[in-house]
Amino acid sequence: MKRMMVVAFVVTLALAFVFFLSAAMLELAPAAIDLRVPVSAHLTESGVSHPVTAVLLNYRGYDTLLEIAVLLLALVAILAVVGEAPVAPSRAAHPVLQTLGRLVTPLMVVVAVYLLWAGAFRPGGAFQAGAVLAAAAVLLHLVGLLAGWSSPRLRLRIGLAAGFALFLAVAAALLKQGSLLQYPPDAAGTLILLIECGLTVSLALILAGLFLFLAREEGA
Amino acid sequence: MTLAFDLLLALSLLWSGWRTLATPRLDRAIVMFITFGLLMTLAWARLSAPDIGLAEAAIGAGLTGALLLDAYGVLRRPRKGP
Amino acid sequence: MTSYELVPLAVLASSLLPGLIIFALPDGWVGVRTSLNVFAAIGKLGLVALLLDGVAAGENYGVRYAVLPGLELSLQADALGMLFITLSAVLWLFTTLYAIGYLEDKPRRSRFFGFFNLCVTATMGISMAANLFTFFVFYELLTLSTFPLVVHRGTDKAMKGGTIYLAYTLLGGTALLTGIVWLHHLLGHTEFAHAGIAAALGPEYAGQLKIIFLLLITGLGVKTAMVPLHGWLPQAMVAPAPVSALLHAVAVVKAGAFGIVRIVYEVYGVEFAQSLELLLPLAIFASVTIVWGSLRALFQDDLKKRLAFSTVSQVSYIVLGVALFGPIGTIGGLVHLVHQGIMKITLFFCAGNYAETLGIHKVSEMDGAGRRMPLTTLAFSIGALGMMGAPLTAGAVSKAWLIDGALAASMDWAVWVLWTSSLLNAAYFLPILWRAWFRPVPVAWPEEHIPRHGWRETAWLLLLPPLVTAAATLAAGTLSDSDVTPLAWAKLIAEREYVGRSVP
Amino acid sequence: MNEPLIDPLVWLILLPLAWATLAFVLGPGRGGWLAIAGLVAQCWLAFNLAQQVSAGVAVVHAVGGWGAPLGIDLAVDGLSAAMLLLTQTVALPLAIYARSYFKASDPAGAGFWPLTGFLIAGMNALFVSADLFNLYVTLELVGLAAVGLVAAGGGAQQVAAALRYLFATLVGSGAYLLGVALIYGVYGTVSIATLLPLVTNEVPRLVWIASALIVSGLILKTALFPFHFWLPPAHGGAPAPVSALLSALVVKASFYLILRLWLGPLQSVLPAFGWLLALLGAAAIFWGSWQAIRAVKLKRLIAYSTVAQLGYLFLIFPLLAAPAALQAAVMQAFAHGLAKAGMFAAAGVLIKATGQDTVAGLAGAVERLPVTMFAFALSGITLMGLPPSSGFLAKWQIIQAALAQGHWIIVVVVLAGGLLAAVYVFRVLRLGFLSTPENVTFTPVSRVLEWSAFALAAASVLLGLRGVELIQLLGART
Amino acid sequence: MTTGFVFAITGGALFALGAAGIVLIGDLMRRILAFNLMGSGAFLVLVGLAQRYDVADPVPHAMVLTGIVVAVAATALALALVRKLHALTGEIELPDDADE
Repeated sequence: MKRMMVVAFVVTLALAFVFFLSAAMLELAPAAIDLRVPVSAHLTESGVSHPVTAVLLNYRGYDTLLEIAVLLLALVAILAVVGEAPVAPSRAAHPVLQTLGRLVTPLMVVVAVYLLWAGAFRPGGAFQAGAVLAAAAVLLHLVGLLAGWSSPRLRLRIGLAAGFALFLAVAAALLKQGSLLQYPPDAAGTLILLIECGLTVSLALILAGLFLFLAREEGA
Repeated sequence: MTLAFDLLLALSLLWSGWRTLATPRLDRAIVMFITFGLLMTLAWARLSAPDIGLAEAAIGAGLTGALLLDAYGVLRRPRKGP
Repeated sequence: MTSYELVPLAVLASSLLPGLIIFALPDGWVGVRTSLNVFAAIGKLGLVALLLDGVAAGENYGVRYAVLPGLELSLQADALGMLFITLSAVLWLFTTLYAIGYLEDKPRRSRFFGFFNLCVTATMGISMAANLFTFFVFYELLTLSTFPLVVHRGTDKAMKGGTIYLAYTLLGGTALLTGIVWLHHLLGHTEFAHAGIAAALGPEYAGQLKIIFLLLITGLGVKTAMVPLHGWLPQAMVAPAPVSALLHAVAVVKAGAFGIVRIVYEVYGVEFAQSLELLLPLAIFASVTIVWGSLRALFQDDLKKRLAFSTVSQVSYIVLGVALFGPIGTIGGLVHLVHQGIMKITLFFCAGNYAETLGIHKVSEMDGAGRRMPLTTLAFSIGALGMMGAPLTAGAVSKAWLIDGALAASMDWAVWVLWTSSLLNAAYFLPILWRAWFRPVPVAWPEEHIPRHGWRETAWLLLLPPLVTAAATLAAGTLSDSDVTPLAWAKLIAEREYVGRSVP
Repeated sequence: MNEPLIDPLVWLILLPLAWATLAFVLGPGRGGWLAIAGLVAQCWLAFNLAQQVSAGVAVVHAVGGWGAPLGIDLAVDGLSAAMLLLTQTVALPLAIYARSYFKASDPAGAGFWPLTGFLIAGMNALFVSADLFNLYVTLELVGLAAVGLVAAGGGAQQVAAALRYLFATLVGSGAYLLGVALIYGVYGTVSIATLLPLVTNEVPRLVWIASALIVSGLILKTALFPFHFWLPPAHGGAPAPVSALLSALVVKASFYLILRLWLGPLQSVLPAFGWLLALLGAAAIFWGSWQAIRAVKLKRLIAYSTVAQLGYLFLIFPLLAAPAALQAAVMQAFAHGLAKAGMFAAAGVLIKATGQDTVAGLAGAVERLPVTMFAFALSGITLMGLPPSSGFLAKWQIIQAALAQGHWIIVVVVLAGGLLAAVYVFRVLRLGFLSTPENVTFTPVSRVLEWSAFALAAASVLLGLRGVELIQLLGART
Repeated sequence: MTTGFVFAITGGALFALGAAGIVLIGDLMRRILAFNLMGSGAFLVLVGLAQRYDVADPVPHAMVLTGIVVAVAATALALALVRKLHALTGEIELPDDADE
């Protein structure tokens, strides 16, 4: 009975919220500020021609820096939670699947590289590339070609942290330009590409890690 | 026309979201969630945000889905702890 | 920093620093701790003497420190403060000696003396506080640092006493704080000043001021142990004898009484308080306490409990004196602040001696104690007679002034209160003396800890302090007209408080 | 303006990120000294920054050199400088404490250093950020790091607590994010400085919804009654150094954000919620204290005391017209930060020594662990708000502000809260004073643990003598 | 009624749906799903409302990319915790927390 009351209450609340929210949205006037103007105005100095990438890694690069920190942090937290656990023997899947995996993986790597390179001037970039690579690793694990990871050894830890460390180092080094992450317009493109390469590797490792460090806990 | 498509997409988003929470079986729910992710990708495309679309497909639907399914695989077999 | 600022701080430091050091000392290091204690006490006495001299000469010792804009910790050595500070400093020396003897080879001595020193620091701060805020700071410090002493024995009984003590004092503290904050809000400051500061507010504030007065007096009345706020005092008697002696005969209860004096004279101003018709209720409040305390004392068999209720009654003499509008009553009250301290501490020392030497805790066990411990019993008798206000004792002096004050204020009923109390005092002290001196020695004492060595009926560190304070009781009674006595000083204060009124 | 390469504002964010990453690379349980060294530097930076601010130097840092609204601005005023100072000064002793608390190969300490690094970096970034979306990222950084710390190497109870905490903090930041999304929709910017002139007295209804979402998200993260359900298990269940960090600092971060928006861009909207928050604050004081008085476990007691103490922070919202109110809030944040860190640290020592986490198990503690119990008592004095502690100054300021505006009820709540605090503090102390029972044995504990707890507690009391500086810092116009 | 509005409103609804789910559902896996719905809702509002006149705005796009990564990080952590809890107790619901 009490349960029903609670449900009814929450649902009514939610519906009311949606109603008022929509009503308020529809009566909205145009925004006072339009950021598309400055975004495109400074695009040439930003070092990339794709506005989203420009925002992501230049105008609001600081957000991205902290975001990578969040990702790395999540991985650290997960490792701290699951603790030491034996690596799960990966279940060998049907040979057909395995061959499929063997075929698809290189393809995905190529896609990733393309996405990374494309990011500078059209949709794509480090995140998508990293995600694709991670997906490849996950796939390999699922078809039984890649074992779950045990708690990471030094080399893996370096790999996981490298992208973020690189990003951080560049950000700090750019302080001498006057402020954090202030790319000199001429070198901006190169630096951003450098950062993106680093990020792609680490993002791939971290995202794969989110999966593979948990996977190992299976059967433990 | 486009509006009609948008509305349809919106409704299917809501429906898949609702099913994700409401279907009794967890595995179905997770599949529903992955569907939801793919629909989101469409929505991003409609909002002319291909970057997000890519990310959603790869991370939102792909990786998260894989994580969920893997977890489901473990949780399915109830195990008493020490 | 000038010496005028340094000396008051030094007075605090002379017990604060030793206290903190002593906390760190292992229990075993008796020698270090003892010498530290004694030297600190003597040093403080020296500093106080310096201050006394200066203040008598009208010099201005004081220091201020702002903790918030408009909220200052402020110390100031004035005549009224010196009365209390001198009393505490002197009695502290003797109590320290007594405590050293009393606590020989008992556990947790470092902790005891550490908090003991903190208490004295708090007392010094209370007497030198130049505004209500500073007063409150040290008042709460006193509460906190006495708690560990009350529960020192670590028994469940001690715990109960300590908890009750806390409940009363913390509630009192809150009432006091409320009053102070309110007053600070109205006035923007709470500095003490002769003839008071509250009068500055217009008549439209009379109502608020009355409520504030009630809050302040309630807050202070707890430590003063005024009925009905006295419940903690008898319970707190579970503490070791030196604690009962210094803290519950002098420091704590006097802190309350002293605070009331400050409130009446230097916050409200006695004239203004009279015009608000606050003094009469206060006087009645005090009188009730006086009689009630004495009555309860009659029925206590536990010696320390009887003394405790006697304290309840006696401390309110001070309040009564303050509430009697007019300089004579004031002098009576102030002088009693000192005299009661000397006499009551004597009694507690003696009670402690009986307990330590012969294991006597009850009045009914006192038979023949006088034969076994003549010197202690002599001191006890002097103290007891003083309490009754017998001639030649300090008690006689203060009582005389109080009665004159009552008559001068044409409050004859107060005279009756005082006489009744005296009779009751006699009724609960004389039986003790009679038992001690004239009843035969029992076959065995409850439990005899300390054997007799020739004339030394007990450890000399236990014996010396009560004898000295007893002597002081007689001195204060006989030499009251000379100008080095508390009486002379009280007159000086009264002159300063009653600006432009003739003081006898 | 600072020589950019040594701009303290930036390094307060970069340093902890750097040592956190390094600690992770070094491996589980490693990096303690690294962290301590980093924190020493951060303390110096924070003091340096505070001096600049109170000297009236305007400290703004346009990341990427773009400047708002295109880029993200970092800005420091008296309020944020104070919070930075608090964070570094509390974190340093706790780091020293934690280094000897976690034995090598203690699973609970596995991720401690990197997580702590990210946590502190997140808070510093939050205190200086002037961009609503960037603030969302910092909130997530802080929240996830905190959850990780609670869960690390724990048993079922601890993991469950971490999950509760995780969902609370995720819903909180989710609500905040939606609010920010709406704000961006309405004004086209998330930069606080740019929003300031745009948010006028009559705003579209959407801004009201946004404000409501933001505030409710943040009070959920601050564990304001009745959203406190997640706090006692999380703070009570985590290892002592973690509990100390969370209770002392993390909850303050989201509170700071409410205050920041209240005084900043949403000042024309939020005051409408003033009395509601104060009401909840009062409820928190009574409910939290009551639960603390009834608690069986020592750390539960302390955690509930946090619920109560947070209540004071919210009493000030209807009073913000008077400057004393803001001063009271910051003073209370400092008082509770230092005192609660000290108290949890002390509790950690007691638990290590007695081998159990119950209030009843403390009999005789005063005799065996005098320093620790002294630390506990000093923290208690601050929590009770007895003079001359910083807690007293905080209460005094609240009361002054309340009286100045004639809100008697708040005065009553504050004073009553102090008494209730006395009940649960002395509930612990009086037990400590009992003589040790025969059957109880105390295992010896490292001096470092005892004294770092003591240092924090003592600081919370002594701060009461430095109130003037703090208020100058707050008053500094930049 | 532009595309932007449609998806902004859909986002609002999804947010409410997810929030209600987290509050009402005990099963931890479902809660994690609900949280993801909630997040996606917020993202849709962020982008949709910003381009309610159907002119793409890169700034919210970048923000959402950031948000998605944060969301997946949170989800992974949540899953790790749930799996740990399951490994320890065999439950996938929260035990009511007790102080004893």
